[in-house]
Amino acid sequence: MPSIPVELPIFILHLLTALLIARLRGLFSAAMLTGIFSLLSCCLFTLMDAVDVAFTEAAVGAGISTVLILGTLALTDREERQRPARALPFVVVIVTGAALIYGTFDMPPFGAADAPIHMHPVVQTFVHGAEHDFHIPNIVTVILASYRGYDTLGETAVIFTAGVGVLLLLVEGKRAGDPPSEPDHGSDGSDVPRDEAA
Amino acid sequence: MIDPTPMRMRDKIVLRVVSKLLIPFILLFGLYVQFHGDFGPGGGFQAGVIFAAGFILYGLIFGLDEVETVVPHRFVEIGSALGVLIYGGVGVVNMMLGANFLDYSVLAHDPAHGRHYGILAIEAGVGLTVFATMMLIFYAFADRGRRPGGAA
Amino acid sequence: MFAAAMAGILATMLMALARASKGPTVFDRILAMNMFGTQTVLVIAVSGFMSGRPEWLDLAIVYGLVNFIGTIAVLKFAKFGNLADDGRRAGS
Amino acid sequence: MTGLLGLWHYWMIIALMMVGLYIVIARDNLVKKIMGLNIFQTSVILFYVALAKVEGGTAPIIPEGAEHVVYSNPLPHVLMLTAIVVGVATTALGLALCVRIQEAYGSNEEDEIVRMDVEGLARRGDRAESAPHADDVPPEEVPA
Amino acid sequence: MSPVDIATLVLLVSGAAFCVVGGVGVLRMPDFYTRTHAASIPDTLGAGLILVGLMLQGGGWIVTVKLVFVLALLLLTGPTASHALVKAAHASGLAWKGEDDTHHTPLQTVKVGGDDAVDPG
Repeated sequence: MPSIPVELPIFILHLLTALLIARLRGLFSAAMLTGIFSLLSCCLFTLMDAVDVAFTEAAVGAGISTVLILGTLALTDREERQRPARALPFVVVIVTGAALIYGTFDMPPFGAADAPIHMHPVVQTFVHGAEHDFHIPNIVTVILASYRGYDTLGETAVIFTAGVGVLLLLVEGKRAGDPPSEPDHGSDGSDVPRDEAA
Repeated sequence: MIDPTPMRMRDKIVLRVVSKLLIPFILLFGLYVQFHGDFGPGGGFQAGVIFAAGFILYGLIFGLDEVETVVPHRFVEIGSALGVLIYGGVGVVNMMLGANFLDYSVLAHDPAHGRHYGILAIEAGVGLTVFATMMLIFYAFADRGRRPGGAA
Repeated sequence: MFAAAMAGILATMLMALARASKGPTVFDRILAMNMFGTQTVLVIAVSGFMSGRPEWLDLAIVYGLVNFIGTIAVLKFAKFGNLADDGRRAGS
Repeated sequence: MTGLLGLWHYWMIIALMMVGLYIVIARDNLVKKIMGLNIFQTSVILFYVALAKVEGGTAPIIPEGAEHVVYSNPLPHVLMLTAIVVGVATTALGLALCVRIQEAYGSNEEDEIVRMDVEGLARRGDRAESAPHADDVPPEEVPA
Repeated sequence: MSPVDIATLVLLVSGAAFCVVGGVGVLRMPDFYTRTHAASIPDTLGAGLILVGLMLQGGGWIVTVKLVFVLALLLLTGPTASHALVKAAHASGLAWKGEDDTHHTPLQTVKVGGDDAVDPG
């Protein structure tokens, strides 16, 4: 298995980063570590041949996610309260993990070409179709946009809905057509005029 | 909190020059990812996020007001809906041309070309929605952060 | 030869992570995060050559860009406490 | 038992998932919980991608002039690609909820919020002791 | 082994060595500013050597062009980020080792202790 020497250390680093996120009380540091975490998962995706997924995770996880968490921290508490460690979560986590690992014993080994997931004829249909019906090299794009087009339409709608949800939750009392004088700094005497750029 | 910091982000000349140099390339790279998604890794989802990241960098360095003049709130709000509309609209056009919903083969004389055009069109819709939604979310968080009393 | 480079890069990543864990100040963590991002770019570039299909260096470019944006965002937050503008209008 | 050792990728992923689960169930801070959910989500995505890997296969992008190339399964990649973007959108929604909760309660710690809710309910109960269906009144926001 | 391969080997190994040196520096240096100094070695020299080594291996002109882009990006953003970071740290009143930290005026807005501390100790 030539893939072990590369993936194992990255998995270990990944796990260490996750533990570090769990341990840190300061949310700002934890937010930075989520950036590292996401970069490491991109590495793993690339090593497991999922370049498109890695591409998305790199753009989304390390960039936008970090910015969003920081934007939230600007508006909320930046430090967790200190609390005594409780035993019950540990027990729950260990029992669940043991059950899941026991469940993997029935799985085919990693990378087996005859695993059930690769045996389904639909995969061959997609790969063959991308080559002969579409003449598009990127099979993932073909499946995303055409074979599973309904799914992607739904996902796009979900993104739009989430955006509307954020809009409803965070932006209030201002409509898109309003003049740019927000009510925020109308009465505020300490305000800086807009054309301060010079 | 503390009194205002004397040095603002945009006063840092190195940061300003480098990001001005970088941002056009980020946007160009976003377009490359959008339209090269058929041949390499990439597509609408990634391109939208990269585009948004470019504008977010601009907003981080030059301030929220500046980026709001470049990408107005209104554009972002309309754009995030328009992308979904483009996606669904391509499907409806296919139905009008006599094929199934989202079956692009009727968009051109050669079915393979029609499928290619269809994929490009819906990727554009996806990219627009993702870009606009990411900007919308960034605006929502950052805008609330600068309200007096909004910060904790 | 790629394996040797990869080993060095991974060792550097581990040390950067240790620095991010130790701190002690927030700037040390930002420094470690930035360095970690650069090493990730190198891992992607080298692993592309290791697997024999080096044409996906687009990924490495995205990593570089995103790492820079992340560092700037973190820095701005550390300095001003918000992401909106230059802290002039933040709650006083 | 080389068959079992071939599963270590999955075990690593499960360990990762458990770290995420621990953060979600053991921590009280809501933003931290969302970070835990992110870790959990990443581990699920990793699991799918690990399922798709074929030993000796290559990424599902057809190289020029390819004949008989083994590709990793592209279907889980498609599912996970959209899941990531949807995940960040829903994360943003969760974070927006955190912001509103902080503004309403002045705290982002779950146990404090629950305590305030219970106290608010109790106060309401005292005030409207004689009124029927006092419990049906939704808890109003309690000033910090 | 062709001469190109040998050149690649030398470049990759020396680049990785510089990365490791930078990593050790980041881990072992006594205070933040010296650590910044160490951290810029892998960002520029280490990454540069490794990427040039990969360029020699080739794989088509497009790969080489992309590697040049990656290198240019790293050379542009790495020092910029370091510069901004040090400026921010200095403006927030972070003392270097040996400086008596009585006269500097902290300006930071993030004032928390613990993991997010701006001042050590």
